[in-house]
Amino acid sequence: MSDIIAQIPYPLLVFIVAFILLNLTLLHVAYLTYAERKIIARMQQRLGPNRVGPRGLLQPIADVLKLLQKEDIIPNNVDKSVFKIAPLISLVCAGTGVSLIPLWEKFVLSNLNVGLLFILALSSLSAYGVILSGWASNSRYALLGGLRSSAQVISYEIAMSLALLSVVLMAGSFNLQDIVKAQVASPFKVYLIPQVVAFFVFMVCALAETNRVPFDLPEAETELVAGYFVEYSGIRFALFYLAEYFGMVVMSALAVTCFLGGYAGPFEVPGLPFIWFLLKLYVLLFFYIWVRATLPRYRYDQLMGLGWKVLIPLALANLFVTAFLKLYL
Amino acid sequence: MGLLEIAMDLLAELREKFPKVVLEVLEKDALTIVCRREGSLELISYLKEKGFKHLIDLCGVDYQGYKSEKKPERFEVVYHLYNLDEKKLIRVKVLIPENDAWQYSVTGLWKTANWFERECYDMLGIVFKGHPDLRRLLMPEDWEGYPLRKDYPLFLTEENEWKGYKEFLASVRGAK
Amino acid sequence: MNLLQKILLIEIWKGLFLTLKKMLFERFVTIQYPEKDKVIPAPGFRGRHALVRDPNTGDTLCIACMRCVRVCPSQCIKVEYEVDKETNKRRVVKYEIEALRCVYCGYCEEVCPVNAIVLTEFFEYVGFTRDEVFFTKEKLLANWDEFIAKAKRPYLNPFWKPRGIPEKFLPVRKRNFTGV
Amino acid sequence: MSLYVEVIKNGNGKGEPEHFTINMGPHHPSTHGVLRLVLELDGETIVKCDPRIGYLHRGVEKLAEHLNYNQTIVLSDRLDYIASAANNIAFCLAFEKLLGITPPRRARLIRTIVNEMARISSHLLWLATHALDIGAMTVFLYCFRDREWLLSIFEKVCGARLTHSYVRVGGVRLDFTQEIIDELRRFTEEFPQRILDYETLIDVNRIWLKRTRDVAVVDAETAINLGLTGPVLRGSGVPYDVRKFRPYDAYDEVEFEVPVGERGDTYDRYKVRMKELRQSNWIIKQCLDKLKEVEGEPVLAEEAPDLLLPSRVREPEPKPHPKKGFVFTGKELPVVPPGEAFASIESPKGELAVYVVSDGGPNPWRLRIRTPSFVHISAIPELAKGHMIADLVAIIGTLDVVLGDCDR
Repeated sequence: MSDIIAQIPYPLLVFIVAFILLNLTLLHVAYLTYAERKIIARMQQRLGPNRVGPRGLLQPIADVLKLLQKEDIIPNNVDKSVFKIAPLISLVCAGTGVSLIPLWEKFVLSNLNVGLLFILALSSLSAYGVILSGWASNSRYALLGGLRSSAQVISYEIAMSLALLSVVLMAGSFNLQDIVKAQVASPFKVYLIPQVVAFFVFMVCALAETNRVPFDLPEAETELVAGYFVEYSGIRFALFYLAEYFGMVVMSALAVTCFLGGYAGPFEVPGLPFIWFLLKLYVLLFFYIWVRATLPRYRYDQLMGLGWKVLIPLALANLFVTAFLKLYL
Repeated sequence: MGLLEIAMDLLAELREKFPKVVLEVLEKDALTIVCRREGSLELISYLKEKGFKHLIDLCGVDYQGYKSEKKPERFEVVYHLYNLDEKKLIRVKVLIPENDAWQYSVTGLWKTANWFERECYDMLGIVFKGHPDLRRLLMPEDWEGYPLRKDYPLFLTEENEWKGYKEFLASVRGAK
Repeated sequence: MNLLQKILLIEIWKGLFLTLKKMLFERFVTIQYPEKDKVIPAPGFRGRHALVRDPNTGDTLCIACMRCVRVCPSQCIKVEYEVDKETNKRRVVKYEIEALRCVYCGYCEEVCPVNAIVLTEFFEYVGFTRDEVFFTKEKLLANWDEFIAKAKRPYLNPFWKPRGIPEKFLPVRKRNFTGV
Repeated sequence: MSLYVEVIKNGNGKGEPEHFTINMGPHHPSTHGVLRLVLELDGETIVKCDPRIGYLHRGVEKLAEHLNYNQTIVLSDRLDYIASAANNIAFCLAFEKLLGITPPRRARLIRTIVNEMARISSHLLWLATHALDIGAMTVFLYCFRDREWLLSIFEKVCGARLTHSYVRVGGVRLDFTQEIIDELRRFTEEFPQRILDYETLIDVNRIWLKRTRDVAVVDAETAINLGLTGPVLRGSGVPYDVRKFRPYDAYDEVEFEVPVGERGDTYDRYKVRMKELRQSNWIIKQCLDKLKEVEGEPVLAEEAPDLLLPSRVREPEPKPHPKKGFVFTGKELPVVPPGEAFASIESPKGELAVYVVSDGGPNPWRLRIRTPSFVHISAIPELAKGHMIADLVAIIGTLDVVLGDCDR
């Protein structure tokens, strides 16, 4: 096996791995929408989608096909070039992060030394897509949605970085692979236990970063109709949705890597190298959906207040404590 | 005990204070005071001071062609006031002549009267003097006529239809 | 709420566990309509109109008294009749209901002295054109045939003989009525 | 280039940014129908709010002048279509006052039950949409689950789920059967447990509290001045409830409390309505017990008018033979005396008042309907000032408006 792999030229290998990864993630994203609808339905004592395929399993595919066929409406007064490119920015920035996540000890597409920073940078960049789409739509609801989103991303980015910084302090590296290895070597095996505060802060910020309930203000359906993508339709609309779910997957994967011990598990499962990683990922994704089914939505200013007055001080304090312990223990 | 006896004090007071305003006091399903337009605002604000704080309703009635009783004027504006402490209901009817259809606005006393008066203006064409923002409320702003007047037909003929609807029809036909 | 409860997000966890409980242990309440589950409306549900077919003559029971026409708030019933010269009785020529105008108040069946018109419990009817839901006399009679084939016999619509209304208020035919 | 660039560039010439006008509605997901609000915003804060109504105006008051008294009840269904039984009762009370008849006790008890059922179903819909507006979407489904049960009881009672036309002048149309009574009893047994479901999700939830506490605070004096009634007024601490102040139907023989709030904010109004749900449940229970006492009594008054009062306007063509018509035996057709009557009830949304003027003819001369939603919408500008858009959604929710009720 390894002989064959060794014979493949390196660029091709990267391409193959990237292709596998992309398809895997896309599949996950597609079925994440299905899982979300089904799980929320069961929580609300409904049946959920069950028309397309057995138990509605083909629903995501039907959705994608429908959205692909739809007319791509570009309203008259929009800034056309920006309007067209905005969803792509969102999607690419949200999706690229996957390439840095170590899915397995031997499976990571690009093992960057500053992997964590790169993911953070990408997730901040994806806000550009949102802001630009809000601006370019030339609609008031969209503009408000874009404004809300920019404010939200800026304030939550800080708390998230601070939370991750304590992990970096403990591991001593920005490399995600190294973080996982450091975790396995640490006394608790996972950073969740020593860094529970950071984990909490990270999860809340991740909800906010990916515009999920209770922080889904940019697209708050009952207030701004659909927020920044109110003017979009067809496949461009779908791209925004994909970006949101990609964001969820990347954020959860990051949480798994940084706090839950990544691909390491209590025992090795032969033949299924990704199983522990995926299992942890699914638990976190379920959490996202679960929260969505339960909680109401924050108001714009309350959200800002929560970010600046609660989460950032909390993350900072946690960082200091971690640094202190690191120095003197 | 009849309504009149219960409200004896109040009525006596009103008769004394507003001898020229109060025309008639009736005992119907509620105590009813029929009064003249001039001075009606003072009467109502006096009633409000006496505790009738809750303006349940304000509406206009068109009596054109009313057969069973001779009505002195065509329009009436009817106020239903309620005293929350003493649990008393009072009805004040203000007579409004046909060719000079206006009444004093009570928006200064009750904010809720704002929309009631706008609706009354919209439906019956009674102008409320002193109203801060007297526009049509339910009908389109360029509607002609006052729908709740008795001489307004239930079905409009085609040529009398609302201008906006005609324009809409024209635009639809033009698009085809 | 004390400080500890606040820090530990007790009330949020309670809410989360409620939804989890619903997901894991409770059955869904929605139904798979129309493939698996059929909705059976309650007796007296005011659905599609029908004219009762007289089992003896095969024609409608209607005697063209025009009461339903007069009581209908939305004026959706139109009846034409002719008077038989010999017996001096009326015979219905045309009985039309415009179902798109109907508000399903059920006044017509309540007011009908011979229980000729009925709003059946059948509610799943649609049409691609307006004509399909414009009921003429023949269609109304056909509606009745379609409905009564599945209904329990004898069929007695609650509005034909309203419960709790003293019998002396009702016309003779309604008073002695036990169903068709 | 963009519209906003111009706004930012120009401002209003004084260096102050120009306000941002946004059109909320008439097809906005959280305006509960076709309410249109023209908002002037400073950032996200509302500077000015101008509600525009009339998109659902059907001219009920004009139509009623051309229909007879019993037929107008059908119109009343379409006012507040969430709780149409309550509207029926308001109309019938006014007409009964005019005609001078009292329905029998059984009919009054049934009406009370139906009114409270309408209240529960309306409050459940209010809670569902209010929670959904604030983002808690599971509450929405749970409320609908229970409302569905209530509607199916309504279906058994009168054969319709929303537009009941159940109440008649002088009583009700159909008596309750034992099956309905049993079903209702089961509902009342189980319903308090269901309320706990909703409360677990939102009652003490910090996000819910943040979104509702101190939003749209109205003190008692202002609330009366704004004409607010019903739970909105009671949330401000005024115990005004028509059921207690001017009892109608069987409300003078049942026990219940009138819950009031303290601060007059959105949360208090929420609390008041939640308590009212329990009170209504209790009232239904009491009435069901009392129904046993009047077993077998008629549900329509002796002198109640037939559905067919002679109608001048709608004489059908060709004219029916006058002598061959089927006149009800043993009952004289009552004549509506000329005069006027005013009746008001505590509808789920507030005080629903009907003022009817008769000229002795078969149709009302004038039928004025004072609907709670109309007044509540007129209060939105006052309540929304200085709040944010997100709060406006909560305010519309807390006022519990139905546009059919508002526009008539």
